Amino acid sequence: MPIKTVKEAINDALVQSFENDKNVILMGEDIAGGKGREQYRGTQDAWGGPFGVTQGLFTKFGGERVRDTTIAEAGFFGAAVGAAMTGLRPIVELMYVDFAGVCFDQMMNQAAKVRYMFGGKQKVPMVVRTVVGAGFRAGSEHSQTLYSLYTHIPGLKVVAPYDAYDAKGLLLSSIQDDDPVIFMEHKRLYMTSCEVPDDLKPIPLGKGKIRKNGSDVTIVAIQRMNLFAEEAAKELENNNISCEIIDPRSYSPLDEDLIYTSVKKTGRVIIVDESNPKCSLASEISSLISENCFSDLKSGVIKITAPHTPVPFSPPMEDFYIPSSKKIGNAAKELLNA
Amino acid sequence: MPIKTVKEAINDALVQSFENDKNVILMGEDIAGGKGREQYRGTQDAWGGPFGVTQGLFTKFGGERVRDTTIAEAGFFGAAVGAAMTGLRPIVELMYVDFAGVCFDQMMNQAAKVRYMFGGKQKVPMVVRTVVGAGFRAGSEHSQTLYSLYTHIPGLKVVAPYDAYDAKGLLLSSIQDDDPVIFMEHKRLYMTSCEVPDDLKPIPLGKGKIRKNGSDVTIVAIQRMNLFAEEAAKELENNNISCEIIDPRSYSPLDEDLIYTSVKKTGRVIIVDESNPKCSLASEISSLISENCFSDLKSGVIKITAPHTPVPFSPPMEDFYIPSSKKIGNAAKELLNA
Amino acid sequence: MLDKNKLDWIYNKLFTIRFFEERIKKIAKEKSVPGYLHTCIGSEAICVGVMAALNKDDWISSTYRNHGHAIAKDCNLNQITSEIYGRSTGICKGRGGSMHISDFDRGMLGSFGIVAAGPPVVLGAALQEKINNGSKNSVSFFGDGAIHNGAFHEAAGLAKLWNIPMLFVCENNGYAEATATDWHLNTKELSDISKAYDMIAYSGNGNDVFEVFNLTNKALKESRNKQTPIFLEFKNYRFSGQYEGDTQLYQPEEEIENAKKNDPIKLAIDNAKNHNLTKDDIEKYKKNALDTVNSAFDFADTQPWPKGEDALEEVYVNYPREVN
Amino acid sequence: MLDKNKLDWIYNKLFTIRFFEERIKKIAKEKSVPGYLHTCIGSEAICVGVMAALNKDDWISSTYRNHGHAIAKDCNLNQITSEIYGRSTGICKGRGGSMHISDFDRGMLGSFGIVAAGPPVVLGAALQEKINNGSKNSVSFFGDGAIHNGAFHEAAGLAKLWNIPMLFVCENNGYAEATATDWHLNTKELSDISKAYDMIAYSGNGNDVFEVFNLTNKALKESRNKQTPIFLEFKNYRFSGQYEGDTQLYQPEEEIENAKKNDPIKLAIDNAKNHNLTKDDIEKYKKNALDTVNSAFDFADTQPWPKGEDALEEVYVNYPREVN
Ligand SMILES: Cc1ncc(C[n+]2csc(CCOP(=O)(O)OP(=O)(O)O)c2C)c(N)n1
Ligand SMILES: Cc1ncc(C[n+]2csc(CCOP(=O)(O)OP(=O)(O)O)c2C)c(N)n1
Ligand SMILES: [Mg+2]
Ligand SMILES: [Mg+2]
Repeated sequence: MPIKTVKEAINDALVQSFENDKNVILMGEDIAGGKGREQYRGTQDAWGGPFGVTQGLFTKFGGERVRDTTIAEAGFFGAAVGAAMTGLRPIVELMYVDFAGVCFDQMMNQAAKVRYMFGGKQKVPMVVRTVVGAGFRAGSEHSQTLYSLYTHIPGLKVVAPYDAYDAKGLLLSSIQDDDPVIFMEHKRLYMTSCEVPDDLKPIPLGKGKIRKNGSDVTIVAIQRMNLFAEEAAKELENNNISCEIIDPRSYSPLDEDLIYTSVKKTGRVIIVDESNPKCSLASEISSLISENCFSDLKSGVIKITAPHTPVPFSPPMEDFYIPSSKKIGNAAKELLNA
Repeated sequence: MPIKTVKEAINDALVQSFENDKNVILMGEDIAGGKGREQYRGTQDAWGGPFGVTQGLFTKFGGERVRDTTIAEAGFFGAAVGAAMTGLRPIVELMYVDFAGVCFDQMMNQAAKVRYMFGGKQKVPMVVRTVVGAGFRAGSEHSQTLYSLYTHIPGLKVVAPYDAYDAKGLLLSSIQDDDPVIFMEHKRLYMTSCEVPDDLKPIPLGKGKIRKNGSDVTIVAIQRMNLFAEEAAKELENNNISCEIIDPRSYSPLDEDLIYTSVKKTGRVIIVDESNPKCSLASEISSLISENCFSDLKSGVIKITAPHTPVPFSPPMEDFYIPSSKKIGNAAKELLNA
Repeated sequence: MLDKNKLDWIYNKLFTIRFFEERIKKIAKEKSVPGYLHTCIGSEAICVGVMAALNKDDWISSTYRNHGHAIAKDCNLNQITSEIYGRSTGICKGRGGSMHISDFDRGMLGSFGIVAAGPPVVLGAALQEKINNGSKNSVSFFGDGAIHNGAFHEAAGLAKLWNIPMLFVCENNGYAEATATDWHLNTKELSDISKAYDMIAYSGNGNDVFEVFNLTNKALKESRNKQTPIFLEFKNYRFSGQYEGDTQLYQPEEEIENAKKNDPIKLAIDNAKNHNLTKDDIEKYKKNALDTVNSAFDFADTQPWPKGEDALEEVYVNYPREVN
Repeated sequence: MLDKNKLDWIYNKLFTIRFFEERIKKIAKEKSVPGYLHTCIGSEAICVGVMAALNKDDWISSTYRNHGHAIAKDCNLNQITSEIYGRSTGICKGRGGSMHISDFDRGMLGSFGIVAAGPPVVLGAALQEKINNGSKNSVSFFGDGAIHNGAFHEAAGLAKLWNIPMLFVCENNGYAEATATDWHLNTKELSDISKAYDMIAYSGNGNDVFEVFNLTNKALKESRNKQTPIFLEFKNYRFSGQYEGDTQLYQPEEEIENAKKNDPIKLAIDNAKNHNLTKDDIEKYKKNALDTVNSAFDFADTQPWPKGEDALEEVYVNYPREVN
């Protein structure tokens, strides 16, 4: 089976979606790149976004469907809402999720609400592809995750794949979905790879995945945190602690049953989220477990998150900011001594 | 002692702050009103915002300090950040918190982060006054609470008073505070009243309040939900259930100790939040209790929130949407039978 | 000369909107409907004139001040009224209310409560038409106050850059809430705002339904021929307050009196003879409109309330209900 | 004729910025610094020319492309370099990095990573000066790409409406990332954007430090006298890529070659004789600048890393640390 990076897997899913449905279009800043210099050899597809994820699409599908924009996110996010209502399946790229604030109204009040508040006649089949995450030494305004801002809003769906397999399968689904989906890609995962079948079927939104079976403690890991959860789990085997790792993959809707089943088994839970702690996904999942699995719990649900600070630039501080396998391991050990 | 409505108490706090500190200014849409028609008798202070809360300030303090704006929230919120850094104490009015999305970047990436990411030399002593809440038949785009959007962001403080006493005391503090504060006023509370001493001292941010002592169950109530908590508590007395009601008043920072002390005593918790459930304040507080008070808990922490839907317009649906004293009462009864 | 059907339609709509809003204002005073009401007395000619130039299935966006647009876009008046009353047979099933009256089946993309939320959405619809070689026109309605908002500017810039045929229709009614337009404008003419985008712009008398109609027609053709957006400003006067309950003290009496001379309904009646319409015709239109309005309110009055749990419907497409 | 001190300052700064950026580019190639780097080769004359017209404590905002602004605003070069290296003695204590180099004590309100975040913030500083009858000037730097963003428009509109003296300084360097300005502009001239606000606007050659200086001086005076904002466009060329690592394939070689003829450093050297500066003077400036740059990098190299927990400092004013 072919090995693909997350970046390639996403590009594949885009190409496949463009081929299967002529209503799929893509808008964003320099998602092609080289605009105004197309005449210059080889530059009509010069960028593919800052990470090159969309490279090649312009050449394959042309400028009607692969549209470079100006730095006007409120403009083209709103346009995606209107285009989606009237028949297209627009994908818009929010270059970094840190820019969410310049076009949050379009998602919160239009994309998410038009169907509901106008009586159910419209649908808004659009996807926001955006890049999240720390660990790139990109500073306070290019490193946030902000999962919970979107998850809080009814009418939006929120998806965040960990590996290339899920990235492709979930993106295919997101583009086919009839509701607005926020699809979050972690910049530190782009170059990670795994086997991805060419004929991979869309993976339904709202279904989590057990990444590792175990019996002593459930680790619910948000996106990149699966990496550290796996590291910790391996290490904890030496202590005879068996971890079950759950990757919810989608946060709205959330696969609550998968989590509850695991908690029933282990009675101990650690949730790992790279986000700031307050009102985070970690908070949300913890509160659900507390309300729905209390009698199964042997101890309180532990949240491991970033601190309540912006993302610092300097490597030692940023490394401190990001949850680590060590923190997970220590928490698990403490839970099992308790 | 004089009886004041929340609306009057806020106006008092504003007047007092304007008098005590000439650096305090106010910006917003029609916070004075009548601009361009000042020559017309009696209209120079025609509105005071849509709820009349700031009425009179323009007449008292003049147009340099009480500035009507255009519908350009990103513009004047950014201006507040710059004015705050350079010596003023601007208050900006976000007419309804539902408009948060058009100026979220200014709060999330500038107001909240400049101090941290530029090395700690700046401070941003600004206050955002905004109106939240359902129950006004104001529909999906004028009824949200959105507490958790701001609470999630490090660098911001979030305050939401319930009664007139707290409204005045907390607003005085917020204006004196050297950090950016989101001050949330509930539209359904404006006309409620209580005793407010004229010489009320600023109430420190981050200190919650026990609204009622009790021993069986702790109800943590967010802003207007204190009303329903009190109603439920009264009703529950008939069932010999004694409720302790805690109003955190400030959500960032949060008075965790006050909550934990109560949970230690009662072992049972209901959190009532008018917001949508996912990644809400209710989730946050529940997760903190789970992590910090597990051994004190007799059952899982219950969240009573709005459903995961936009706010509907029609009275029966909106009433269904808003948590009720009945839901609180039922939950408490269930907890105590368990 | 306009054909008789068109004239009938135009006059019927003008009176229907005016009578509807007058009735709503009365009801608002009696406080017998829930929520906010933003009526549009003084805007009838803009609503009707623009819509007269559009096809039934063309795309528009409106705002919280949408009754006139919805009526002119041929939305069902019974359903509109039922919505304002919060009943389950409302045009948005009672979930929207007065601020969000909208019917997608009539080409209404939405009535947005957020100022300047509409222009980007209409840009998207127009983009879709362009990509699919569609034939529907796309028109965004917004107020004079909205031109200061970033979302308007971003939509205008992209529309020009992408050569998207669409109309930005600005209703300059003299006020944004309690703020007079002559105070909030930075330029001599409101339409100068379009110079930032080198966008074609026209201004017209928003009180004259025929001028509005002709200018819109012309702009639609030019926009399509040149594949470019066009900015239209229609000047009129907001006789209504910002919302029902607004004291309107800031609107000088002389100003209102002056504006009354150009009341769009009055002008349309004055103009009737130019279109070979008699006094009788006008009386017929009025009676017709009043009947329609009356029966809409009678209808709404008898309609059932939604159930509380109906609030859970249609948040998403592919699962019917959110449980809580 | 400019006095010698000013001339010394201008030439020293020009060379310092150029040499600093060249050194950074080299280091970036060796991948020995963390994170993103946006260098400003080609912008030196704008940075230095504008700042030469400002007082030390005047307010400015910059962007992620801030090295030149920071150097010209007399920020400490050792601390700048240390920041880029992520060290604890950095100008932002290592918390900012290259994109956020900024020193409030030198009047830098901030280097913002969000396009067009700066103009509203500078508007606020200028408003404060106006309210307090202060004397500091307020200048916002941004790129050609930023003029499409709503935040710019909202700031421009409010500045005009409120009669706020400030400068909107747009560096038109031909590109917004990989997108050429001649593609993304809707108007013939970039400065036409200011027509939406009836704002005074001037364009100048951004490669000629003296033209930049004179135009800025003139604009500052006029802005203050008329109590109005002014839009300044300076045209130059972005020799650097969007960021270090950018292939720049979309920048045609002929275009780069052509632009080199107007390289701001070359132009400044050519102009030297008009200011009675000799070849020796130039060599002295160069040496001076190179020494300053070298010692800054030497300094940074030896600086201590912050501790991980230092990340917890200074989120808020009134409590020092957030616990987690
Ligand atoms: C982003 C945003 N800011 C503020 C408001 C509050 N608001 C509602 S209507 C209005 C005035 C709009 O004036 P105009 O655009 O002239 O439209 P008109 O009401 O005159 O039709 C304002 C400020 C809003 N709805 N959205
Ligand atoms: C709101 C926002 N959208 C997108 C970006 C990504 N971005 C960073 S720089 C840039 C181009 C800016 O071009 P220009 O304004 O011309 O400045 P220059 O880099 O040429 O100095 C873009 C799109 C951003 N930082 N902020
Ligand atoms: Mg208006
Ligand atoms: Mg540029």
